[in-house]
Amino acid sequence: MAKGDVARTRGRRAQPTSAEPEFVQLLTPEGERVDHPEYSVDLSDEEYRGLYRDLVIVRKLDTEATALQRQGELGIWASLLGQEAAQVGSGRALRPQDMAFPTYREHGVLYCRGIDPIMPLSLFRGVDHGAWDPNEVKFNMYTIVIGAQTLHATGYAMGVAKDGKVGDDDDQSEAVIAYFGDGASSQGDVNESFVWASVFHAPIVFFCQNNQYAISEPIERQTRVPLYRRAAGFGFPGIRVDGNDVLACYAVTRSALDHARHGQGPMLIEAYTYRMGAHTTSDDPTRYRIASEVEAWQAKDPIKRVRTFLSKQKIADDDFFAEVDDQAQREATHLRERVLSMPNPEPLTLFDHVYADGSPLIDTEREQFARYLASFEGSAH
Amino acid sequence: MAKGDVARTRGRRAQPTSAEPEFVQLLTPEGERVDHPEYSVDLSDEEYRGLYRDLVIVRKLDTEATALQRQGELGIWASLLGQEAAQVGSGRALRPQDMAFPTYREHGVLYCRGIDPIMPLSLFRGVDHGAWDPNEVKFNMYTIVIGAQTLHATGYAMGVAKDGKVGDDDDQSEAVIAYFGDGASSQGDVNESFVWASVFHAPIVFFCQNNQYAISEPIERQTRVPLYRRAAGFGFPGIRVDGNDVLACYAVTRSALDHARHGQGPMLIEAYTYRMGAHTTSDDPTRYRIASEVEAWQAKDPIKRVRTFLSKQKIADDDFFAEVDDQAQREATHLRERVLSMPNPEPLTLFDHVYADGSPLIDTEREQFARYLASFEGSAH
Amino acid sequence: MSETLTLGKALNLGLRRALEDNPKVLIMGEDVGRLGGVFRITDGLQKDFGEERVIDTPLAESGIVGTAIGLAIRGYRPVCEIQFDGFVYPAYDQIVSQVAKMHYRSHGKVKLPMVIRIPFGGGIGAVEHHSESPEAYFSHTAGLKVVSCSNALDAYWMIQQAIASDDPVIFMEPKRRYWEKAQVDTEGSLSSAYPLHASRVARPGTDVTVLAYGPMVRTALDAATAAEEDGRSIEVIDLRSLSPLDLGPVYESVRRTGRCVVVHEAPSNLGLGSEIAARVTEECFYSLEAPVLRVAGFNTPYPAARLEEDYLPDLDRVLDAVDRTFGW
Amino acid sequence: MSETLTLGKALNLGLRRALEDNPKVLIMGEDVGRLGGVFRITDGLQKDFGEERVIDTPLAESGIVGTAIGLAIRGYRPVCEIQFDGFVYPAYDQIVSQVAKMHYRSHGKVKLPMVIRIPFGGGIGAVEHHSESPEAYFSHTAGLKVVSCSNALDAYWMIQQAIASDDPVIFMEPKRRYWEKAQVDTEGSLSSAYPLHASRVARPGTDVTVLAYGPMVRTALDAATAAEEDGRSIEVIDLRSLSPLDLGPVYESVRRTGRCVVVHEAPSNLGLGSEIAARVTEECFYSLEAPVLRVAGFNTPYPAARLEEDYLPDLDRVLDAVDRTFGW
Ligand SMILES: Cc1ncc(C[n+]2csc(CCOP(=O)(O)OP(=O)(O)O)c2C)c(N)n1
Ligand SMILES: Cc1ncc(C[n+]2csc(CCOP(=O)(O)OP(=O)(O)O)c2C)c(N)n1
Ligand SMILES: [Mg+2]
Ligand SMILES: [Mg+2]
Repeated sequence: MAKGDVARTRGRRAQPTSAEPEFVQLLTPEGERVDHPEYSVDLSDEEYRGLYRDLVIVRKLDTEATALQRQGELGIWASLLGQEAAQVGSGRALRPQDMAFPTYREHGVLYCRGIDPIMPLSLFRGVDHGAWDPNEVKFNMYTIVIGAQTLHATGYAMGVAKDGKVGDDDDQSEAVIAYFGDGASSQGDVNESFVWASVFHAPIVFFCQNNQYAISEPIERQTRVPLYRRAAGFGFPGIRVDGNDVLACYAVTRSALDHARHGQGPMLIEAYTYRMGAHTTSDDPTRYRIASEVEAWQAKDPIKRVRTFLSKQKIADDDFFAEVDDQAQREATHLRERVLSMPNPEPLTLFDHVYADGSPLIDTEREQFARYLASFEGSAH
Repeated sequence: MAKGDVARTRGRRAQPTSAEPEFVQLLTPEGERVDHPEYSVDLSDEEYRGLYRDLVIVRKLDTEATALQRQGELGIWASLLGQEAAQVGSGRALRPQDMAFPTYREHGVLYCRGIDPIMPLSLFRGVDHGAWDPNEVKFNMYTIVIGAQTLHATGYAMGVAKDGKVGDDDDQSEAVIAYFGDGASSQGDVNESFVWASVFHAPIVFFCQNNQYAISEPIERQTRVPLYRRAAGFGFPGIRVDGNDVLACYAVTRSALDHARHGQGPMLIEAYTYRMGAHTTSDDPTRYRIASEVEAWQAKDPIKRVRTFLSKQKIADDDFFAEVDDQAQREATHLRERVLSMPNPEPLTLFDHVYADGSPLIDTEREQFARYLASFEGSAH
Repeated sequence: MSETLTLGKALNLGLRRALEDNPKVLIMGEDVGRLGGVFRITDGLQKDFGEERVIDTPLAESGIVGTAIGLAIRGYRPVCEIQFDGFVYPAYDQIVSQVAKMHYRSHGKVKLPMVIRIPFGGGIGAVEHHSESPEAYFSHTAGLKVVSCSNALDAYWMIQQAIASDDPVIFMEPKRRYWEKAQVDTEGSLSSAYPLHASRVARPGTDVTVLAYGPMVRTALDAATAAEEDGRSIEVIDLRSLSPLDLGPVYESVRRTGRCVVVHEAPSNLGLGSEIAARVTEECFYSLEAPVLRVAGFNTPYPAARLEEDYLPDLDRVLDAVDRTFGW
Repeated sequence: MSETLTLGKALNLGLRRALEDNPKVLIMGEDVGRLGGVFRITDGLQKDFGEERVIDTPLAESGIVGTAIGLAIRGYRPVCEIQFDGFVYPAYDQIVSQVAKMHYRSHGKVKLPMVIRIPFGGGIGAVEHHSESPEAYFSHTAGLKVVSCSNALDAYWMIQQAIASDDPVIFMEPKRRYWEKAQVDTEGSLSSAYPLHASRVARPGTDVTVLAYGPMVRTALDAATAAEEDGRSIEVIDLRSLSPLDLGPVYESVRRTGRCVVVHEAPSNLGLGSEIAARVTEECFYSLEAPVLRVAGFNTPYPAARLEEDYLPDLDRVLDAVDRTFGW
């Protein structure tokens, strides 16, 4: 009976999570380098160390932000804990000219773009809604409405093609990456973006971080089959990668981006990972998931495996690891200092930037409110 | 260059239409019965003749409606010309207890449900917006907003499962069929309905009539790959059927509906067909498609092949064909008479049925407007 | 019996009672099941009523409302939760073109007894899209009914009345008041409860009429208390029903006071205050000592959290408007 | 040079000129290319400007607007066509939460110079969803600008001004007036054209002020002509800009006439008439001889075609309201 079925689907994990998922992996949780028929990375020791440095720093900064929220310095924080490899791997795969469209959780990608990690914190502190220039930093503002950014990214990619910026020259031609989550895959907008990207052959990579949850809802509330398979039905390739393997995320994203920039159309990457922390600092995951599940994923930690690999391969020693930890600590402290010293916005600024060409209605309201505020000057208020 | 690509995709037909499409066919355009490994029909001569009768009558009624529009008796008409097999085949596959959610073009399905063909004509005449009871006739009102009904159908199917009406008893258990077009496949709602149907394992069949056009836009404006492949990425089977082959449409739909009613979940059927006429009577297809394309499809006419088959197999003779034509003519004439005698709605009825429990605002407006109209009584107005 | 409840808990109990009273009632939305909703309004309901009746849905609002329509056609009474005000827009097409029109389209043969719950309004220090006041979008839409509760007692009864209604109801919940407590008598029958679509005098007064709904009712009452100290008597009317509006008591009041101020968080431009001002002026033209004034959100997008105190109407802005009605 | 053009043809020429003047201008929508749009407003443009600039899109309005946003971020100036008013709702989320908020969210660092063209209103005998008047949904949304043209001359210039605007503009086209002709001087520069966001006295008068926009301007002018025969002088003001409203000329007029009637097809409840009534009353409180009256669509879903003549405001209903302002 379907009735039973519906109930059962809730208890049971969908195929991908029950069986060992089929995905691209280049570095095992135990830190072993493994080969893959299609994908490989050949990095210098320096580059390997660089990835480790990124992973450690983005986790440290994330932990600092969580602490800042606990201390009341941020209104809310969406932690990337557990998703460092997916973000650093894909973030480092981007070429300077590429454009990224994040959700609200891609702090690691942002860092790898060379952007000052302070940039998004004003949003989480409640000082503004983002207020940065996407074209200047090649990183769109965070988008909170689930899925909406995938259409923006697709349109932007159509523009890249119109500008003739798609072609063989890797330094000139551009690609676009759109981030979204497993939950977002159910939104109409995300599926429409697949239609557009395919029909217009847009130079875009859809990067889905399947962290197994949409707030409290496990992946089987969104799909019965692995998400990467969604792409084929829209006419472009989809692939699943070990989202906790920074090397695999780097290799697959790099190749998908080049595939796109060369004019071969869109690709979907499903980074199979896990949200180790709460959805946001407002969330209480103990209400909907069991500790053993979290522990199982702890064993697949994205940083531990790289450290093991670097040590085993003698690419890095304890001095290096200590130095990285120091740098992470310094950057975290610097971030904290700047958050604490962030000024509150002036009341009248709430009327700014509603329109590019202004509006008499806003002008009147600003003026009236200024007079209103002035009327309290000196008063107890 | 993608730029070129974008342009090229416009000129070139997508794979399915260029290559001979892979689909289920049981009756060739030449009227030959062919076998299919998975699907077969074993109909009595009476049933074969019945399908022919349906095909001829729904085409005749459709032609009559087009004529009525030309004569100003209908505001607009959406012709099913060319899609008779898809509609009769799927319509006859429904069991009495099944529920159908049409677009605005499923006049043939409606007829096969045993519903008086006059039912939707008040909508096209501008007398009402449908005004029938979906549950009474097991056929939802026409939905004009593209794709919206696929979610209604999915929710209804979830209700069927909740009611415990899914199971092995073919006479008791229920299935739902949702009709939509090739253009609708791009709408977020349609893709969301795939997500819901799959996740909740709903007893629903998605029946897409790919008539190659969304008004003026050819299928490659919606997809690069055959539409039936969309389903796999959502976790349920998809299949393409020769939409001009009434036997194949019947066989595949029948089996998909039973598959659903037995609790095996949703299926997508793409009926590969062609819109022989204009999108609606307001449309001028000569602006966007060439005569030779239409002629090529004429050769695949859904009725001609059945007639050839019936004659060859001696299942029907000329008397039968003549008798069917007479019946069609009688029903068309009867339909016309009833359209012409349809009364116009009374002005004050525009205030009826806004709410089930009424509203003082509407009551006041009705009353004021009644007084207003009365004030003209006797006057020239 | 009567107990002290928060507004959120009163909603939870009202939903529970609706689930108990009618097996056709369903609850569906994002995180409403195992988690009990991000505001815990559906806390414990899935545990007690099962996953067939309290449904964690995929993440898509159009899908939530669209499938709820189908369930309603099948004979169910779905209660959809939209997680936050700013996320109702993906469902806007289904709400405006289907939910609102189905009964009219079918000449009354299809009823859609569904409720769409929307925690709305600001004041909780949230990020963008979590503090919107979209009620005017729905009140302007013929075919929908729209209500908003301002206290725990109304919350408990109004949610049950909305579910019992054969019309689709947009149920606006003042999220920043979820934690405010009040005495709630949970005994008695729905039929004997105060009518769903009636406004109510929340505090009688003689000098000026202040209208509010949802989160602003508390603000208006606080203003009335403050005004009293200045010897000014404010009559506060809780509108409760935003579509249809019940303005009879308002006209009666304004004819007495000659002054009227409407308060809401939504931007003033085409907010409910504009419709109310237009109607009150039409009905009480010769009684008005001053034009109906509006205290509302500014006509900007909802600002960042650290600006919302300036953006939102508060006690002082209400009193300022009241003063202006006297200075006219 | 000056030519006689239908409103539809004037839009077509305006779009053509915009495409010529700025290579970043794009046109996108359903059937806008090969077919030239169901109303032929984009007729011939794809043929002359190519498929890279005049784009037949997949059938999904959220996709149209959402990808247009991305194109705008990339530096393009997309002009989206929504085929009919009733089909804009699937794009509502992208319009309200993204188009309207992006400039504010970015502190002005992202401009979205996009236009969303919507043929709106009734009177063409269409089926459901083809005769809606959704303008209030957009005018209530801070961050959007909304305009409506009422004649061919405005159509030609306003569409170009909307495209030239660095703010997103919802461009409401009075579909039933597409075929009405007027003299259009297509010479001259945009900068010298009448301002986009200014209302205009369409016909001077002394006894009563009648406000309208889009399709109802013609109705108001006809009413003025009829009233003249009864010796009553109606001043007709074409609002043109629905957000921001330009009410300066309205206040000036009402202070002279003391009487004001607003006309629109949209339902009266929370239609633009309510905001205008509220503001006019506030600004002209002591000049008004009667409350501002509204002649609008009824608060029902748009009815079947054979009832629309009764539903829609017409000359008689305008005159009836005008009479009532005198009888008050
Ligand atoms: C349209 C919309 N609906 C609901 C929400 C509330 N919400 C915020 S995050 C979230 C879950 C997102 O899950 P997923 O896409 O997997 O991304 P993740 O948070 O796991 O990275 C929800 C429901 C929203 N932001 N937007
Ligand atoms: C949401 C929405 N957008 C646009 C339209 C206008 N429209 C009516 S039919 C149609 C084309 C539909 O094509 P398809 O889905 O292939 O169905 P067909 O008409 O070919 O049977 C369009 C764009 C609509 N009705 N609804
Ligand atoms: Mg997730
Ligand atoms: Mg089609």
